[in-house]
Amino acid sequence: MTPPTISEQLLEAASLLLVGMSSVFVFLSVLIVSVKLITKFVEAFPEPAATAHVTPTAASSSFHQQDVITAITHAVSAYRQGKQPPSN
Amino acid sequence: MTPPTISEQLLEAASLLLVGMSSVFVFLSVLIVSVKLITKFVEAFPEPAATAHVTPTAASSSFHQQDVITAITHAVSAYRQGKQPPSN
Amino acid sequence: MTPPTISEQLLEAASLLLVGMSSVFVFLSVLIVSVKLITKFVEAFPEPAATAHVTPTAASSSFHQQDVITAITHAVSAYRQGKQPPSN
Amino acid sequence: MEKIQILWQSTAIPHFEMGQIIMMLVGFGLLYLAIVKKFEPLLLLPIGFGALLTNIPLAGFSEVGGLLHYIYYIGVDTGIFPLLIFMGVGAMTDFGALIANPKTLWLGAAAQFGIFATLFGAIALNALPGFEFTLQDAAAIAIIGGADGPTAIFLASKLAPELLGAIAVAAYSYMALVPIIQPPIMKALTTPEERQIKMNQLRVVSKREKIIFPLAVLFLTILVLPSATPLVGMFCLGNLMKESGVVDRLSNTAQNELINIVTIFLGLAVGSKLSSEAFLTVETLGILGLGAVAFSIGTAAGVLMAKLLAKFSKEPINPLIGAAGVSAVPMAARVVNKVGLDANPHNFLLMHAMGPNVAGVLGSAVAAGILLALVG
Amino acid sequence: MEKIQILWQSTAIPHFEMGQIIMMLVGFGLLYLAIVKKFEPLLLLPIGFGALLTNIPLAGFSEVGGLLHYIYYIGVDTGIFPLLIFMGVGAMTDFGALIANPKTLWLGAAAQFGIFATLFGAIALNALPGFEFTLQDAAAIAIIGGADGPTAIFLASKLAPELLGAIAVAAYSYMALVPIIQPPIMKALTTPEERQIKMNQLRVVSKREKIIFPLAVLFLTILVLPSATPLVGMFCLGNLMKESGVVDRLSNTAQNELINIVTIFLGLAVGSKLSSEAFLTVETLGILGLGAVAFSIGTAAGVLMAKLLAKFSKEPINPLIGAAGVSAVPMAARVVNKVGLDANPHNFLLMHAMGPNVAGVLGSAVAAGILLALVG
Amino acid sequence: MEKIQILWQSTAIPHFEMGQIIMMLVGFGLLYLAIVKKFEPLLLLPIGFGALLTNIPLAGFSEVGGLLHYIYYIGVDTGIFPLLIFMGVGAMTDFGALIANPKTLWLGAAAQFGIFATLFGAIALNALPGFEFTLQDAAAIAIIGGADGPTAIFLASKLAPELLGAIAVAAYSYMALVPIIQPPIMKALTTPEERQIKMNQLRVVSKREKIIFPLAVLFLTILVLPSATPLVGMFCLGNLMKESGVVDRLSNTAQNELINIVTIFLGLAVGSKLSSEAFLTVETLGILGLGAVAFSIGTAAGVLMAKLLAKFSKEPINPLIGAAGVSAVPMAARVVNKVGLDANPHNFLLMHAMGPNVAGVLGSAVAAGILLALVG
Ligand code: NA
Ligand code: NA
Ligand code: NA
Repeated sequence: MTPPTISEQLLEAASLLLVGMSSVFVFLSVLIVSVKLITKFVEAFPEPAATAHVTPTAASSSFHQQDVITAITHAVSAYRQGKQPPSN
Repeated sequence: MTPPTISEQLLEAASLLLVGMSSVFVFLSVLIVSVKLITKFVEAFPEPAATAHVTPTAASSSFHQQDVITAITHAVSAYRQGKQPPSN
Repeated sequence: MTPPTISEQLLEAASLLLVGMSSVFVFLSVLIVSVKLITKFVEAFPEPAATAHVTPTAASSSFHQQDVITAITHAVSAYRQGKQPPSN
Repeated sequence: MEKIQILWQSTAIPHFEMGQIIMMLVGFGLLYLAIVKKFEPLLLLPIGFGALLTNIPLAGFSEVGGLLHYIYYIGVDTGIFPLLIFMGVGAMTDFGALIANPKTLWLGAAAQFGIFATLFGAIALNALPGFEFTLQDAAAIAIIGGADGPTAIFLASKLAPELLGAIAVAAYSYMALVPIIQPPIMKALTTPEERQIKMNQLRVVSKREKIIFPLAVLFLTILVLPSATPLVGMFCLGNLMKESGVVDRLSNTAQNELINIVTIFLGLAVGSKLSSEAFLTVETLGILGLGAVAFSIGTAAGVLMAKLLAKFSKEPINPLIGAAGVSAVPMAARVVNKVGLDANPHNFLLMHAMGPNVAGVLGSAVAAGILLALVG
Repeated sequence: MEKIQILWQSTAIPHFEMGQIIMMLVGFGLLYLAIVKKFEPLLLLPIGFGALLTNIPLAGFSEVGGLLHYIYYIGVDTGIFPLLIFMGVGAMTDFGALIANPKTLWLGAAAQFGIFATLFGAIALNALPGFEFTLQDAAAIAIIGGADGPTAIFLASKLAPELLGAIAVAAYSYMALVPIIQPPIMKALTTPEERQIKMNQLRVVSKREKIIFPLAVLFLTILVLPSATPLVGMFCLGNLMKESGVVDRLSNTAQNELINIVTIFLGLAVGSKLSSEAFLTVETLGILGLGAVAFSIGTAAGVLMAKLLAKFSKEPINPLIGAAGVSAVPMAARVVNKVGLDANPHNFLLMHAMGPNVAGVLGSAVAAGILLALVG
Repeated sequence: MEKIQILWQSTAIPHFEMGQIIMMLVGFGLLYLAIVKKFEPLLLLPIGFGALLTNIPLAGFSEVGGLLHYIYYIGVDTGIFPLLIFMGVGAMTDFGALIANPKTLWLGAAAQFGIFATLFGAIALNALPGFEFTLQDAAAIAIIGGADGPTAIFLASKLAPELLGAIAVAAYSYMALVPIIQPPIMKALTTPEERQIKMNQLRVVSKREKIIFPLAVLFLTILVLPSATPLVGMFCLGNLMKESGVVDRLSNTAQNELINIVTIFLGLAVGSKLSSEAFLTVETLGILGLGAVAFSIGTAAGVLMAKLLAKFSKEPINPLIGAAGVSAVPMAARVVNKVGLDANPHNFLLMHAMGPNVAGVLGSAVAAGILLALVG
């Protein structure tokens, strides 16, 4: 296989220039359309304001255990309540 | 070697169930006893309240050099004291 | 090859002791001279007080984008200014 | 023209296979669960993303030289990532509630019945056409009942790597579903009176007890169950770093930056096993079904054991806390707390449930060691 | 005496080659640029240091068993390090400005003309004696015009590893020189009136749009450009972790500790490719020259595209923001802001320039994918 | 019955060898020193834990496929971990006191006599039966006298990997014992009057001096001691990152998360070399004895050198500061301060001791380079 001549190479580079820039423009143009569709979609289906807050504490259960602190607070208050005459 | 029949496999699984659960219980039961022994041991030999505080600064000698700050403070005060007439 | 006798080894160790300590001293002595030269050099060419502050924001361009916040501040103020009658 | 042909052939469109499309939908589904439903997002988000990446035609993420290939072989095939996560989890775990009330270890033991019963169930499934689980497969599936992600991934990577993706997905999904799976079982097995039982305040546990505890666990594991020492050992190392108080900078790094870095990689690596050949099989359905069964049986066993314990105990025991024995730390304990509050709005069970909860972690690591020793 | 002879032979002095000395000066030069001139110090400081280390006679940093050898083969040869950096950059990137004004994607597209024109220029250089760039080499050099460090390193490691050092140095140097290279071009192509154009306030973008955006980018890339999915995929993973809001601890680690660790290693590894054989060639001069050309053409193309867009747009567009399309985030956007302020001290363009700026990152990742697909 | 037999055989009990039990006791001993006595806990805790893990029968932590095996071969065999730690230590080190008083470099030089004298002593031990130290072994043992952990581990991994465990344990143990070993020697070699000498306030060192200093050290090392450049180079990289002030995020990561992660792994890897075959030998006794000797000789040489310097110096020099030349940063400097305060409660020597202290780090890195060049 003989190495490509310089003019063959330049032709190749020119075609890469053409095809490459076209592809970039096509890709990002499609992305523009997509972004507009996303915006419309998001406006069409507004977020049900409540649901997002239902299970946030469920997140990352195996990771943090800060409830222990909450629990201690509760436990202490429960303990104190236990000493008082039950009001219910 | 012929593959085990389904009933052979089930027998195997049943024996695993038996042996496995027994082992888990034995293991964690021994751990219960161990925890109780640890508690008794710790109560029997109460911590000598002082020792823990003797060498805390020795920790991690090759890691932090914040004493430099302490040292500067000391150095400055030493410098000032050096300018005053020695009182000792 | 016969293993070296203990006296050969000791001779070797002694020569290492001599050569090693000499090298350490030579090295660190040259470093002392270097430090003194650095100090003289730094004193001879005092830092042009201003230059250091010319391009600090150029640092690490591809990493943080906190300007966005600055930008929002500016944008908001620009927006407000745009609502006021232009004073210039 | 030829360039455009090459360009067309270099798009994914002419190369897509149906299986890859379905697996990408699975990946999107996991992302949905993670982001919208907040199901264990720390793992399910990278797993879902890894599932997307690994199924892209031509991209070769999971082939030799691909990013996910490297991550999987460096971190999961060697077992390093799940063990490092376990070290970090150890550094986050407080055994105080368990040391104060060591009997709760029995609850953590009972809940492992979910594992071994599921092993039996998986073998029983072989009677159906399409299922051919080996004993190794069955053990790897059964560990889903342990409700502990790193343990499941570690065991699956040793016993049944081809099932790893499905097992990990099932394990984390069901852990996220604990608030839905457990309460009906807990309520079915207890009376309203039992659920209202108030337990005594736990005593304060000394620092020295907390330091000796992980060493005692390790010592026992070394003696009788060396096959469990990778899991238990790294867990105890993390816990010892935390409790000893002398290496706080190491402990903090283990439970923050190190576990975060490893979590990203582990998630991606697990996701890379979600290929259509491995996942789109009837066996995956079996795994998903068995996982739900395992969680349910484990929960039931924990509650029943708690009722049994309550019979013989001088101190009051609320049987609900047995459900926390499946681990799924700390979600199962939270569920116990919630169901308890439903019965009596002044009865906070969270601290009492933390004992069986962390006992469940030890219990399933021990069970994993037993399975490794017997069928590994 | 013999010991002293050994000692003398074990100093570097009798072993120094001229090329090593020159490369050490290059290394010192990079350190000077990083520390005194504050040119992209996060990368140029470790790169410069790596250049010093790799050129030490007898020390063998980049030979089998040497530190830099390991770092290079683990992290750069595999592509892992640039991809992890890209993930971190994704976790730092806010696409709000781009989503609010999606037309700016065309500016990011136009600026990629710098890449493809430079590819042509590199091949044209072959007409000169001493230059023998293959198409792969030319593509790797051209990506400098993308003004994006990790993308350049990733593509160079795949297409022309022997040019990696020079390409990375050129890419980061010119990114630091953006405030010097761009303004004259921007001023030459615009009238003072154009530079004073005020743009409308950008609308607020919702959280859900920001979450869906990276998934849409990934989806599109998967469909039509799978060869770009390593770069785009990891970038979108980082961005999704940030915007989803459910894995903040992972997102924080990705954009802090993880990217920092990888940056140190990546810099050293790139520096280890600055050997005299690879760097002290006429080709390096070509690369440096082509890099400057690439930046200039990209800037000009961005500005011209902005002028064209302004013609057809109902809303006012300041053509300066087109210059930000080369990426070099966020420096190019800052330069736009500064040039805009010079024309009108009340015209803050930074937010408007962020749109084309982050579009440029996507644009050059897409361009890299196209080059990989066509010449890789 | 057969299952129980398998189960029994899968416990560690029937497989324990005496050597393993003893090494586990050694591991517990190290944990005790780390946790209760607070002896260098950052290293001795993971080392002790690694010693426990590696000696568990059947667990195979240090066999092919085991966790500690991977960690050792990735991080210690390659030298990567000690070098990364050294980079982090460099990023923590302030050379201000040394630059203000460069003569203290001679104190750091003198203290290295502990290293070379110990090398001689190790060879002399060969006269006793049971000792057969090669010159490589002797050099690796002698470096304990450098009182610098990463340097000792790096050199031992290159010259005598089979002694690595004992050498690292000795090095860190004696570093922790510095407050006990040094004071008697310091008092024996000085008069009360000498110990009361007050030294002049150190001048303020400029930022530029601190930036140029690590580069000068590196330059000198490159020229005359390339074999020391891995250690010195990474140290200087860390220090340059700190002092340059332009890469604070990298410097912070190097001295925090990165060094913490590597410390955990390095400790475990070192512990994995504490097997009974390698440790339970008469040679270990020799190493422990020689280590104590090395520290003592180094301390004495430092103090004597300081007395000599004081003779020729116009400014007053308190000979105690020579003891800090062994490094063991910053504990040795603290010990100097304490002994000085005992003599004169108004004499704070800490800042003055920091000069020889950090000089000792450079000195032992240089000594390590010399040993690598001459016997490596
Ligand atoms: Na469990
Ligand atoms: Na770009
Ligand atoms: Na030293």
